[in-house]
Amino acid sequence: MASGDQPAITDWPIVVRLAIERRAYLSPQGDVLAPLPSSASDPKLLIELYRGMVTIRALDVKAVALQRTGRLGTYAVALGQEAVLVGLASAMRGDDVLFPTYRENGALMWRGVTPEELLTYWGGDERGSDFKASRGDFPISIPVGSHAPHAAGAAYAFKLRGEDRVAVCVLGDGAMSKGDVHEAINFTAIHRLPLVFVVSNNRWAISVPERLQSATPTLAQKALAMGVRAWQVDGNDVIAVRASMIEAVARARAGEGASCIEALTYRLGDHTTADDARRYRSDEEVQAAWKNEPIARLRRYLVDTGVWTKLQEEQLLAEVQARMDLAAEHYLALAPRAPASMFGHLYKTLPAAYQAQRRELEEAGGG
Amino acid sequence: MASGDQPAITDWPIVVRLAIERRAYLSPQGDVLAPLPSSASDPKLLIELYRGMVTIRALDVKAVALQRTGRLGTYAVALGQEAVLVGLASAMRGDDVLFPTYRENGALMWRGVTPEELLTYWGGDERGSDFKASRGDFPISIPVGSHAPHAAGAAYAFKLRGEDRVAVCVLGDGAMSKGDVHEAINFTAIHRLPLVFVVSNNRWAISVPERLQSATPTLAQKALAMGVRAWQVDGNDVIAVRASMIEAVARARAGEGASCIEALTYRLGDHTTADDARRYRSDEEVQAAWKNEPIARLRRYLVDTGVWTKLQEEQLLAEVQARMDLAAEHYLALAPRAPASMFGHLYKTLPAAYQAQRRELEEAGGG
Amino acid sequence: MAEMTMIEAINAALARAMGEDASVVVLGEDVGVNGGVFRATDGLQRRFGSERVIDTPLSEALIGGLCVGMAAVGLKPVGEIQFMGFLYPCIDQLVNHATRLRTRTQGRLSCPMVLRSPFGAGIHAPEHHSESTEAMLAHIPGLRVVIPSTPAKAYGLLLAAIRDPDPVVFLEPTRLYRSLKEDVTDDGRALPLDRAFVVRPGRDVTVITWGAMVREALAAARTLDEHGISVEVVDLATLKPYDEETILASVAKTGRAVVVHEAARTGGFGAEIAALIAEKGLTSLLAPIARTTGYDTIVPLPRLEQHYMPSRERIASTIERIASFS
Amino acid sequence: MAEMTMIEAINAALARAMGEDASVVVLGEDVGVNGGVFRATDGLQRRFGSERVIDTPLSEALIGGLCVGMAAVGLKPVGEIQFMGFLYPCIDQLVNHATRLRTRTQGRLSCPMVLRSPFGAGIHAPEHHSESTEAMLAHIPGLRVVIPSTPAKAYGLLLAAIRDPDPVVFLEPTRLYRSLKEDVTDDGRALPLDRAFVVRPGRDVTVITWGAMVREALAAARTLDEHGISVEVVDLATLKPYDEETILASVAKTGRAVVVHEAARTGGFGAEIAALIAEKGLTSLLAPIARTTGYDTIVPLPRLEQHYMPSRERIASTIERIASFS
Ligand SMILES: Cc1ncc(C[n+]2csc(CCOP(=O)(O)OP(=O)(O)O)c2C)c(N)n1
Ligand SMILES: Cc1ncc(C[n+]2csc(CCOP(=O)(O)OP(=O)(O)O)c2C)c(N)n1
Ligand SMILES: [Mg+2]
Ligand SMILES: [Mg+2]
Repeated sequence: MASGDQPAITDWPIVVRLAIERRAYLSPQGDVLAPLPSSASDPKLLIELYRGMVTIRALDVKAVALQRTGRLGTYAVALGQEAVLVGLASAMRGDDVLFPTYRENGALMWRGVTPEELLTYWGGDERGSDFKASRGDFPISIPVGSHAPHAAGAAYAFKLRGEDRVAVCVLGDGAMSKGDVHEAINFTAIHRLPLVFVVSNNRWAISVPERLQSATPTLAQKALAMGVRAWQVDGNDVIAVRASMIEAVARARAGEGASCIEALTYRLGDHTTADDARRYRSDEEVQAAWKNEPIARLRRYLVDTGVWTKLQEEQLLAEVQARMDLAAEHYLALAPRAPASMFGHLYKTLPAAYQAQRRELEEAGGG
Repeated sequence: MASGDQPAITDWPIVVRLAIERRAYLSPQGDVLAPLPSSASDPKLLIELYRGMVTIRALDVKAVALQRTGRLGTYAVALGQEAVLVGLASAMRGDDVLFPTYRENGALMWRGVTPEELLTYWGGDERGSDFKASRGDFPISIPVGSHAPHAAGAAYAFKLRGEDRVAVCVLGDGAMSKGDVHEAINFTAIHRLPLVFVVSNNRWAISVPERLQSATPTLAQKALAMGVRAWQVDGNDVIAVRASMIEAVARARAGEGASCIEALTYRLGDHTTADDARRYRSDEEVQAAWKNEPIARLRRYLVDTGVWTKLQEEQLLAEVQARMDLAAEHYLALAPRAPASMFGHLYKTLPAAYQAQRRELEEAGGG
Repeated sequence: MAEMTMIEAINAALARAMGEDASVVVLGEDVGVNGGVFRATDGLQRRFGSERVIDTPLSEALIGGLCVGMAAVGLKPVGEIQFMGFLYPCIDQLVNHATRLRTRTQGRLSCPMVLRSPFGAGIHAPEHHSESTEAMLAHIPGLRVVIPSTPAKAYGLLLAAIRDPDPVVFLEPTRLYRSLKEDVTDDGRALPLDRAFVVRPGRDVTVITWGAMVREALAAARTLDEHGISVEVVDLATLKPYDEETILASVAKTGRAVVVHEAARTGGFGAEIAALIAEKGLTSLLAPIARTTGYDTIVPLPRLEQHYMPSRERIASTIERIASFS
Repeated sequence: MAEMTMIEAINAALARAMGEDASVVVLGEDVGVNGGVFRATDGLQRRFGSERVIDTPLSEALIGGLCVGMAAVGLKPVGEIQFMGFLYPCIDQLVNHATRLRTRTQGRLSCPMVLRSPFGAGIHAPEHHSESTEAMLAHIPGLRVVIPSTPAKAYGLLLAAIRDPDPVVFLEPTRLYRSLKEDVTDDGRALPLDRAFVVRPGRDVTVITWGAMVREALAAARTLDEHGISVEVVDLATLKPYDEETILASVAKTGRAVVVHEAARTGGFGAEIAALIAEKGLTSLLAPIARTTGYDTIVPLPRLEQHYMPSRERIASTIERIASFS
């Protein structure tokens, strides 16, 4: 309904027209739908993207295994959404700043955050967010949407200081219902900030389906109506996501303002390890969505174009598996911290008022 | 800029198209631009609308006079926006519910709230919001935009209970930047609630001009993009506002969902009596806007069509002046309340914990 | 009568309230088919329909504001905020509208709403899922803030909250949801609001606490019994408005008071209780009023959260110190 | 040195901070051409440009969140919330991000931001323009909450707040903006944060207060002098983290304490001060700790607001009662 929900009378002058387009290059079967963009012409690069997606899936598998055996906290897999993560991260420059949610582990990993760090974070240890690489990236934001104003603030600073850096803010379909997100998009449009919003529309916000989240056929239109360039992209087509991101990032970097890319994808897994999606959605729906998933799609294309072999595939799987095994090993070997470390970064310098509390904690055996 | 800020490439399939139209019947000179709607065919009714607008202006004049002489608190005139108030209020049914801001005194007055009550409220006395008529209407909401979710909640209740009542929520151009407003519009769209949003776009939010409030050529498009029917109307043309409201209210009442009417108007006065608009906008701008103001416009039309005479005009002015003098007299004669009345409606029954505080206040001479 | 966990008791109270009053509606994120992330609303949508059990969009400010609008026109909304860490966008609605509508209109409109939220640490959850900022809410005039400590209290207090004619925030200690069972009679009988409960009588020291800390305080009291210290435990249950008399009567008897809460110390609600005693019960005091609380830090991620929350040992050692003060 | 009102002192501190550090930016509603509705930012946009003095859209949650993002990448944002009644949508950003960024990233990112807001009653303003809910903020771990009581304190404390490496909420008592003048030297010298000021020495009773109530307490103290009661007045100035020592030292001397604030009593920050004394200063106490505060009601509209705020008379009569307690 809704989007067509416009006045029937059309004799009145029209003062604004808006439209949302949808972009895609590869079909779910890996067939080429439109001439590939130049950013996808190098098979080596495509293999890198493929490797990135496979690595993310391996991280997720390892994390869930650890969680299921009581050695990791609640974890959110990105199963089915790997193309969004790799597509967006691969278009960013090192000194750009990513504003991730709990579902963007994979994007952080592409940017140099180690699986060890990610496991440490999800294992319930703040040290995991003290990224040793990509130190400017924001830590994972849990309160949905609340990081959108941060991205706007950072982008404002970049513009003010004449830096050609870009902020990239990832939002879920659920996040698009948050007021702070709208406030941030509006501000971004007013100041034409160097910012790219990526809406990773995986059709579900825990158990709430898109139709209860929004009355509209797209989410991109909400950003567009705020004055931000916006379009949809097949979020399971890494070539399409990356091409859109390259365009949006370039535009932002050139001072031409923000974009909002709605990447249509699907959450193939549970919301998190604490969720049981069978309570609220059908197996058929999930099975159907598996047909569109991004990794098989790119693999088909790579195999079809003769740049990827079964052997390479096996090697890659073994390699990422080994990497994740090692990460888990490192993670599990991490020495615990003193409880009093909870005071360590409360303020730059711990005020006198709280030094006594720290001592109290130390004395309570928390030294 | 912005709205045209769409991707240049147009080979991709378009999945949504949106458009905003603008409606108007009377030119600033009172000339007919389009065949008048049936809701404007009865001259008696047009005279009622005219009278309503003149009454609002008289209330404002009286209130400012009281404020300037230290007998009223801060007050917000609706100078120049009377057509929005009368247009929207005149299309509502008694048992519909209005959700007003500080600028909708005039709309409340049309619905039966007395000038005495309004002065009492602005005089700093809660009794002014205990409307004796239109008892279902919400009191004036000061925190900008925060009443939008209330309207959505009330409209939800009407729909749930199968009542054919309509909620009408008035918002400023500034309010359209608030996140809670967007959350409310989104919910309204999802549930197709019986609600009409009226955006009274007077081009300023205190000193902040529209261009710093939004990057877009219309505000209506933001509601439209959420899935709510939306259009612009000349907010200084009471016939147009009323016709749009009648359509929107009828639609809501028939279960066809919400609308958002952006009424283009101008705040001819200061933001409130505490403001000095000369600090931030030019005289020329204000003078130019005076040419579009709604009262002279309708008067010209009424005079041109021979249904309004100078004598009638003089009588009306004398009459509303007398009414406001009387209201001021009543207001100034209102007996003060006991300070302890501040505990009177804190809870339905004052908990034991606070009875002692009430006694304390009574003993402190606040009996 | 049936043995229930707290989450079952809450579910039973909600079902009871919806069954007996058609104006009761439940709204929040994932409260429908999913029955809430903790299952507090399990089965309600099936039984009462999706119009009365509403899956809202992901918009907390909206949830608060919808409740105000619904309540003002005659519904009795029970909103759910998925975790207390996501409740803050609602505070605007609580302070500026829910609690003021009656005063603002001099009784013409009112706001009989309940906002439920799980709160507190101890379930090894991610950041923001371990908040206990009840003191921020208990400062808001016109509000009621209620915190159950057992399944039966959850049942009776929630019913009372829903039937109350004014806005109530109902905070449910997450770590108690499934970790203790109790016989609960689903007979629609509410417990009184604004009343504290003496859950353990004692002679030497009064412990005032609420929520998940009641169990910890009781455990500490049992240990101290063996050391010859007799501890009275008061479950405050309703923080706003709170029951001064029960607290003062207990302290008048014991002469010693310890306040325990999980929230950060500075400006926590324990300060209010201590201030009450220091004002109205000072002359009966034989020892300083101690507070055993969470630290003034960010609640740590799960690895260290058990060091943040007051443990039975910390509580016991504070009680011992106060008991032996002379 | 020049005589300044508090609003002029704030303006001078902002100008000074912007002049000496190009990373300081000011943002909020109407802070630009209009210079803020109280003129705190008057002239700043003309002097420093509209890129550093930003008129934001009407979006308080955004203002809070923009500050976090700006601060994390190296700016020093000073956000203005037009009135404290409109600050609530920012609380989410304060609790969930501003105060946590340093801990969350173990010092990798930090959040040197200031959020200014006028607060308090007494200017006959409409509803929501008379809030004083500082206690809600002073409960938030990781935050600083600062409240000046005179023009010179406003100048020195605001400079300190802007230079502080962590988030600070700076609350300005609206009724003091223009109602008192003081010599202020615009020399860029900051006052210490985390410190209370003994603004009047005395022997018999300690009054701990802050903001607009400092002046009222001083007036009450002068009156009581004539009755032979010597009152020491402590201006808390920084509520979080607050200066325990100055309070305890004063109470150790006088043995009697009265806490005064304009905010509602229950859960007000006065409770924290009373709790501190009841815990760490109890043995020196000769009388109950009294609180003279606003009532636990909605702040009334202007007609009755003077009955809501603690008056000199109410303060004096409480002090008298405590002074004569035996
Ligand atoms: C403000 C807020 N409210 C509620 C939650 C609890 N919660 C966590 S994830 C989630 C759904 C988010 O959906 P979406 O934005 O679509 O992202 P997805 O999880 O699908 O990636 C909810 C409700 C939260 N983290 N933050
Ligand atoms: C949430 C909130 N923030 C700030 C204010 C202070 N304020 C009062 S009116 C106003 C401007 C409102 O502009 P608009 O929505 O366009 O309505 P108008 O006053 O023009 O009718 C502001 C900022 C407020 N009342 N509420
Ligand atoms: Mg989603
Ligand atoms: Mg306006």
